[in-house]
Amino acid sequence: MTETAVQIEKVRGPWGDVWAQFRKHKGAMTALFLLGGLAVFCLIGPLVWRIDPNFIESDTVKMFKMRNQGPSLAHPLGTDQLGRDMLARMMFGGRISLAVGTVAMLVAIFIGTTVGVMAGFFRRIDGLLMRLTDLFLALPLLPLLLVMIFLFRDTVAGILGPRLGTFLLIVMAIGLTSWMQAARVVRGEVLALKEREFVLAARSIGTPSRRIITRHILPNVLSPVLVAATLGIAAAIITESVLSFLGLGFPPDFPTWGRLLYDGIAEIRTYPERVIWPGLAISLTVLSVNYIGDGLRDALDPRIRGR
Amino acid sequence: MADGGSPGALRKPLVSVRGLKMHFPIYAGILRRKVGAVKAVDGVSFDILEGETLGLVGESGCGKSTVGRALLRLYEPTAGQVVIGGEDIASLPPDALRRKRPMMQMVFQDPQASLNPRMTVAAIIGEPLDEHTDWDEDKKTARVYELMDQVGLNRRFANRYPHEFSGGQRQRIGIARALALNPRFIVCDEPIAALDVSIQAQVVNLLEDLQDRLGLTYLFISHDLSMVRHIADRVAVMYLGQIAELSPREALYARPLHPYARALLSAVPEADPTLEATRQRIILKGDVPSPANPPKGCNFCTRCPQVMAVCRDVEPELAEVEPGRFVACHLMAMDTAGGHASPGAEVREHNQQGEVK
Amino acid sequence: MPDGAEPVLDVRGLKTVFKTRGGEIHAVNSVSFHLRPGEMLGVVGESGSGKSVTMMSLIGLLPSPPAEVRGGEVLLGGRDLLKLAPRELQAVRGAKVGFVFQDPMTSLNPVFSVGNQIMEPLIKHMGMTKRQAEDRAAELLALVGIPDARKRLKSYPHQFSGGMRQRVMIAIALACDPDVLIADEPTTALDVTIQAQIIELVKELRQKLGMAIVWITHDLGVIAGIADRVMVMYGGQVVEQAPVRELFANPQHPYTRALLKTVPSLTGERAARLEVIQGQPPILSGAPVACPFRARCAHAHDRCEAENPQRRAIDGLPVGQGHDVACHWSPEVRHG
Amino acid sequence: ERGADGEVKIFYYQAVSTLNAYLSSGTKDVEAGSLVLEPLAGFDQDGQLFPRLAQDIPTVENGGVAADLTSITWKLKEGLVWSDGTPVTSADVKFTYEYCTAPDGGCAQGAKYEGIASIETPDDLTVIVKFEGPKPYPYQPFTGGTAPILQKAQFEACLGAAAQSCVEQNSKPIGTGPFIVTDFKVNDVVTLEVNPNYRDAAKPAFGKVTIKGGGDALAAASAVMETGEFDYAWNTQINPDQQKQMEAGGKGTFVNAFGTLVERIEINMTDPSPALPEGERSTVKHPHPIFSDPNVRKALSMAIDRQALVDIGYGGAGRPTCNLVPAPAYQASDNTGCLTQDVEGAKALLAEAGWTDTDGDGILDKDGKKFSILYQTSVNAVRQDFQALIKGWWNAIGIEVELKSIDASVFFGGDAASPDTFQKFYADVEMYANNFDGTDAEPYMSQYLCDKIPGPENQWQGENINRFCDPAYDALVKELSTTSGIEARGELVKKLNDMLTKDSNVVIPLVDRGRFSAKSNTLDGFVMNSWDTELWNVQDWTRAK
Amino acid sequence: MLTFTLRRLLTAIPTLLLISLVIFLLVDLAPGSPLSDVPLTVPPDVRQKMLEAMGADQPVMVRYFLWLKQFFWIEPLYGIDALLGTDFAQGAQRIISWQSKVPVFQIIGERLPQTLTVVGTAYLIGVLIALPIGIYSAYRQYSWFDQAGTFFAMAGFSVPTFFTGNLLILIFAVNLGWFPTIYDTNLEVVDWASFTKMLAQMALPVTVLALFNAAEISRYTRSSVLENLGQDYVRTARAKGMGEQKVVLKHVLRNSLIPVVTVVALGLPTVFGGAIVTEQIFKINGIGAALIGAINVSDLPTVQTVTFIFAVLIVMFNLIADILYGILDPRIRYD
Ligand SMILES: Nc1ncnc2c1ncn2[C@@H]1O[C@H](COP(=O)(O)OP(=O)(O)OP(=O)(O)O)[C@@H](O)[C@H]1O
Ligand SMILES: Nc1ncnc2c1ncn2[C@@H]1O[C@H](COP(=O)(O)OP(=O)(O)OP(=O)(O)O)[C@@H](O)[C@H]1O
Ligand SMILES: [Mg+2]
Ligand SMILES: [Mg+2]
Repeated sequence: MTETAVQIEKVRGPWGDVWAQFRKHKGAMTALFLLGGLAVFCLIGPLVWRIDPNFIESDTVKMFKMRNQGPSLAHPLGTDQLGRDMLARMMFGGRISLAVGTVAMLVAIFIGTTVGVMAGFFRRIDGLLMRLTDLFLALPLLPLLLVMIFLFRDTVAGILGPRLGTFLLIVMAIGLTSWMQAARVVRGEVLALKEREFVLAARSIGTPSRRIITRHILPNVLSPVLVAATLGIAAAIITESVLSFLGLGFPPDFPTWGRLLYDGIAEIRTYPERVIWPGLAISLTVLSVNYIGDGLRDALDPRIRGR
Repeated sequence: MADGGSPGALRKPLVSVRGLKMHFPIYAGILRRKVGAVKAVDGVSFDILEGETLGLVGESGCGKSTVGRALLRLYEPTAGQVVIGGEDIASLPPDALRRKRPMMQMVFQDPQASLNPRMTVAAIIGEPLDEHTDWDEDKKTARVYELMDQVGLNRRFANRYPHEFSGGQRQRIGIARALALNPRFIVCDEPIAALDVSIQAQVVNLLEDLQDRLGLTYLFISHDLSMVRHIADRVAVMYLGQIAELSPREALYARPLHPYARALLSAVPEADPTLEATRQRIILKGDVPSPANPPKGCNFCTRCPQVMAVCRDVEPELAEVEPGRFVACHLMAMDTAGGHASPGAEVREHNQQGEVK
Repeated sequence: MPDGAEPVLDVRGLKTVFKTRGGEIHAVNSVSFHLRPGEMLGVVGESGSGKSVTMMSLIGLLPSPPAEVRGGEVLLGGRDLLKLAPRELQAVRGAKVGFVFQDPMTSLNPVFSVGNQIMEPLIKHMGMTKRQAEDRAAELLALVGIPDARKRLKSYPHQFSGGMRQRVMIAIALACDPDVLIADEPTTALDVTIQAQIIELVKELRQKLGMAIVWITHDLGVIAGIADRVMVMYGGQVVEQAPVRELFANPQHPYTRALLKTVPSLTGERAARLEVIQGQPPILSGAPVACPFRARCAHAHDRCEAENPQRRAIDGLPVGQGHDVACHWSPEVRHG
Repeated sequence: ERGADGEVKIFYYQAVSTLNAYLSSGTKDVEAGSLVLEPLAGFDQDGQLFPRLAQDIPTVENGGVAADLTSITWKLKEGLVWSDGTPVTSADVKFTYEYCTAPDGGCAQGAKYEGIASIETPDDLTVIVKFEGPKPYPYQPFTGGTAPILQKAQFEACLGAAAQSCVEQNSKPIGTGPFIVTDFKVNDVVTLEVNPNYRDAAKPAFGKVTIKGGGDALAAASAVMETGEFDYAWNTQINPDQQKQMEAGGKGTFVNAFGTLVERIEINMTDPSPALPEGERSTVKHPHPIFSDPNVRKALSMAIDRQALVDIGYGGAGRPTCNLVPAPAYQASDNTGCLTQDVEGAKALLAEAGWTDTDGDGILDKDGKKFSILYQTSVNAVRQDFQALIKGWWNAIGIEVELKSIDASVFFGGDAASPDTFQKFYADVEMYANNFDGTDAEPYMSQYLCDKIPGPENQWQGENINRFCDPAYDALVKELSTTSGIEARGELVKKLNDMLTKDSNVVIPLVDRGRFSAKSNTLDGFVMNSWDTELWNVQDWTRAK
Repeated sequence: MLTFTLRRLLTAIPTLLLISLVIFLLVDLAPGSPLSDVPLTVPPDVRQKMLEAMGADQPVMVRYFLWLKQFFWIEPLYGIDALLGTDFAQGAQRIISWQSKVPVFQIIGERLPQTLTVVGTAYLIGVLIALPIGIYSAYRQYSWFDQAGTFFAMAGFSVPTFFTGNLLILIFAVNLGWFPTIYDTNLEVVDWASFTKMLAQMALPVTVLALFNAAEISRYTRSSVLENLGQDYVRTARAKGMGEQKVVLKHVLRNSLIPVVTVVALGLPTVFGGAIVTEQIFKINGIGAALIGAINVSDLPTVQTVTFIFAVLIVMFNLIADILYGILDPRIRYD
């Protein structure tokens, strides 16, 4: 063609609009910075603050001097009942909590979206999948988590090592028990989308179902999925802390915010700051993630964005 | 119905529909058993000649879109034949149907809704190419540009998203997509209904140009009777899932035969105060019956100003009452059979027609 | 329609802007018109030309923010509606001015019975008891031609067809015998046969009740059938205004002319090609300094770029009374 | 004066689920039940038997125990009546034996009635227990809070399989104790009031008892020590810092008494390696590759600072110990060698044993094998702290330690299908606490016999957890089973104890854990007892004036 | 509507049966043993006998079918007997807790009042504060009130209840001594004094739970009201001259409540289920505490029965939510 060289102008794309709208949401932006800060704190922090979070002075006399210290220059957040540095533990714990939140959310979103899309798109399996969703909704979470951890721990730990194994297991367990909400939302959305004319248009072109799903359905359920995702992160972080609260979480020498909080509650009378730090970290994370979700919801809704 | 193509005997029909029925089942009761059906289309037959535009008009909900969709087998028809280019679409296996798709395409009512908001214009127009050709990127891009030129879209817009366009432009994108695979037959399902008056004309002109250039055949669905008069060669008037009248354009607009067609035409306002001041409308009473539960006999008998006893009992056949004009009405049967219908009916008919003229 | 009678509604220089993040949108610019008792004013113009915003500004129905009425007067029976306190305005809405909206499907509250919704303004403005209001509501439903009215009071909107819902909307608007009825595209969403029913109904009611009506539409055909006078809007301004026959016979503004040509006729000569109005509708950001139609106008010249034309009478009558137009070009045609 | 002091409120954070000690041996249930049901004899705060329903304690000297040790004769007090007014007879005692030994009854105290040939009741007040062979310690049946006497009339219909569904009987047993049950909400709260037929007309001073359950040790301690909502809270095991803080409040005191409960590390003498086929892990087929050397085990013990453990984990509720049997005095060895930590000594021992750090990674190795071990225990805050501390000390002598904590219900559940039970011991070392019932250590010491090693052939049901097997030890246990006389038996127990701890270090005792409860300052007459139920003298409690 | 309900009930039966089987298998597969709290002093052979007496050594399916029969046949018979004084059950074996040897339904009966009063009150209060906050936030979108309400709701979500609960106990119960720390289940409200006592012991847990519930429901309310404020019929109501109060509190609210009511209905099973964590913290021996206690000691009959009842409640309230939707919204009539 003669004019193929026509310069194709770069457009902002829909993400540009989303970002522009998102930036206007003050709460969400603050939250984004906060979360970014927390992430930097956990990811980069340990490179700067090089104290082993599990280091215990083996000389007992020294160890006793180091126990239960308040904030000081050497230990800005103090030390715990075994003289371990709280700042290092907070950073290390944050890594795991954030990772658990993110990965568990991904698992939940993946399952939820798959089930939701399948149920919404294929009428024939809709009833079955929705009953499955009901089933999971009606199942008691705690025994389910227990069973999963029991059944698979050794196998997984055998393959991946105890830490990664536990991580994977917990993440899967949380993910597998929290996808139902996303599935319902996505299904509802897909049911509506399926009736939209552009899906009909694709069908009239002869696009097969699987490509209709990937090309037309999935990108359009993105916004509810993203919002579900942010809420999922928050929920997963809290679930992990509840698991720790019930003693089901990570190995005891493996600090996570949830576990630090749980351990701190036992000491709430004597050393309240032990509860405050992890409690604050969890709440701040969940709060910012929620706010970001709120901002995303607004930013992704074209009706709101248009205004 | 008899062979539908008498006026264009020279041209052979490209699309030939026989006894098309589209019933949507209704489930109810504790066991969700089928208790009935929405008879959205209930036995429709017509031909569309090569290069012709057939207009399809009627009230909202009378089954126009359903006909269009069943024609392209976007719905699985309950019964009937849809022969397009010599093959019965209604019974084609999926693979063959997919291969057949390039020759028949559709333009949709709502340009906003029929374009995926998350795809660029180039991707939307190129989608049929992705599905049906194994061309490389360059070739596809070239074709996309060619199509954009054809429908009068600036090539610069290739990377933009639908929401950045006006309604008319969006409809052009939809038309370009329909043209991508060089179809011979396009179903236009109310392509202008959602557009502003000043833009409607642009789109209609475009469609006409393309027809002239590419020899396309259209089924043009619309409830805008003036526009149909402008674009269609022949017009089918639908009422409650059935064709009431199918006539050449001029004949229909000059002298509608079916009472419903008459009422419909009389209801269209004309942009002329003098005419409007004197015109006598036939105001239909009552609402359209539910297609799930159509009346016995003639579908129109509940609202027909000239209803007779026989209408409530016997369903009229669509019959050729004048050369090229097909009407499904007992009044016509009387006209042709008995020479003259009952005087009362005849007189009234004349009165009203006289006033319309 | 008595020509010299005092207008019931007199709008002067109405200005409405929307404050958006992209800047201000001047949706209505110095719109003036008036309405005499029993008169029916048709308003046409393409989508986005400010027809709805104008009418909603009159009785403060626009959400604020983002809308803001910047200036002008809306005199109803001598009172300026723009200066009224919210409570006083509420007493005007529904009582003195009735409003019928475009979309009958969404304009009624789905969870209240139709009767309840008709009775509301009766109880509020007329101080009726429930019983009285119910009787009156049944009367109103019968008036707008819904059979078996008393029984249907208990029905919910979704149990009515589109045409019937629009009749209910009209009944609500008429409930308190308003002086002015504003109908904003009341038939656009309806079928031609139903549209015909509604138009007949409104004509009949006007005869019976004698209120003044503003009828907004895109459809020139509808205007031709029912209006006494027509106001053409474009880009937030009134570009032409004339008695209905005069307008169709002798359109002045290039936009009006183009508009009349785009519509194919049902009975007349079938044109080979439809006329089109090229170009895009104007973007209404910033106060207008030029003619809004200039970009699409075949007759545009330098002056159109420099100066926003004022409405001028072309038949000797004062502006607003007879035929007036806001265009720099039309007089030349006439005289040249 | 009976009932004059009003209500006493008791808190058992593990709530009471039944009052029939034979159906649940949970301490809380036994202790709550002891307010109503009584045995023939109980233990006082020194571990001495004293008569409750019996007139006195039968001995060989007073002829109550046959000279050949094959029978014991109990005499009931005269005029004893149940709370419903009917007399207590020897038939009730005999019935109790039948109740607990009936097939399908699921009696939790079955062990107490083992080895009984028959029970004879020559008259209403005399009970003769005949054993299958000589019993050097004939006081197991019918003594202590775990073996109370049931009323035949009430429980007759509850023999065998019916025992489980006798809801009314199990929750409102008729007894001889100072109180009777008026209301019982399962796992929640028990309300009791004075037994009008209690044998001492002046007692109890309290007219009403409420035993509330739910929550945790911290809440329990707080309810007595801080808010004063309760008079007494059982097992308020909280960390030392909080102990101090709460005591400073001045509302109550912590009371403790040491018994036989010892927190210890058990060393696996067999190989738990996951590389072994299932069914051979942790079985005697494969001796442990590292721990077969006694010096290595000793080094592990030497590296531990037991006082530090107590200071961090238990405070007043524990004391360091080197013994498996720390009490009563007559059978406790004077073994204190482990009490001082000796890190250097431990290092030297390991070096001697051939463990050196050849590759400089800080971890010892020998023959290319790293000194790396898995250390498991149940989920429990104190145990996790211990794990962390001990891991630190062991790291310091060059041992790599991996920690694992298992939910208590799994760890102690004994489910043969689970890999995580302490019996399966799929780890190199594990930590838990154990004790024995009453004062006699014989059954306890016989847990370490060769034939009690758990393994697949006995569904992992043995009690010899660390798979220790020494013929000399077995012989000594056999000797104990035929020796009578407190002193002589005590000496044998000490020897056995030393064989397991000091000599071979297969068991590394850490902390002697006492009973630790909280008592309000307004409660008088409370005497802590670690040998029987803590409520053993509730009839003597009074409100402080 | 009736056929819809019936049909849903019919489909619920196989679903529930499947759920019961899955729960049973899960609970059974779960690690742990009913003997874990039996002291180590009890020797293995005795333990084995205890297991046999409970019937815990039977194969899973045998136990499942026994449970099914007990749950669906025997327990209802006992229920009828208790009501009418008949004797249909004839002493058949009920579902008995392994831990306490008491019929599980008796335990549930004892626990329900606590759970209902505390969690139910909290839910009610939560809803009552959530509605006005949600409505006003939406009405004054982006005002400071809205921002504060949003923050409050977000914070309510974000702070785990075991954190706030413990903090409140420390401050108000331990340090200030205003409220008891242990919930007294024996307390009966008979006079003013016992009533204030009741209020005092309910204050903290109700606060924690109510805030949590209010956070969630106020968000739903807000978005629902926002959605409806933009609808055409609101404009119609204003055009009729209705006052703002009437517009919002009648027209908008009624529509907005439809989704909110269903959310509230769906949340109701938790009222019965109790808030496990909150009950733990405030030592309320309700159903939640019973469940967690039973899980801890692997008391299978209790866990199975209680969780299954939850499942039934969830399925039932799902149905109720749907029916409510139909009743509130005249447009939706199933059938
Ligand atoms: N998927 C479907 N399931 C059930 N009924 C349907 C379905 N699609 C259409 N109908 C019904 O079939 C009838 C005809 O619908 P159709 O959309 O063909 O009408 P139409 O003439 O195109 O109307 P409009 O002018 O409003 O587009 C209507 O009553 C409609 O409710
Ligand atoms: N809420 C709003 N925010 C910003 N701009 C608005 C808003 N509402 C209307 N406008 C602008 O005001 C102008 C006039 O709109 P209006 O609704 O009056 O047009 P109209 O003539 O009624 O069109 P239609 O025929 O489509 O109803 C348009 O340009 C529109 O973009
Ligand atoms: Mg259609
Ligand atoms: Mg408008």
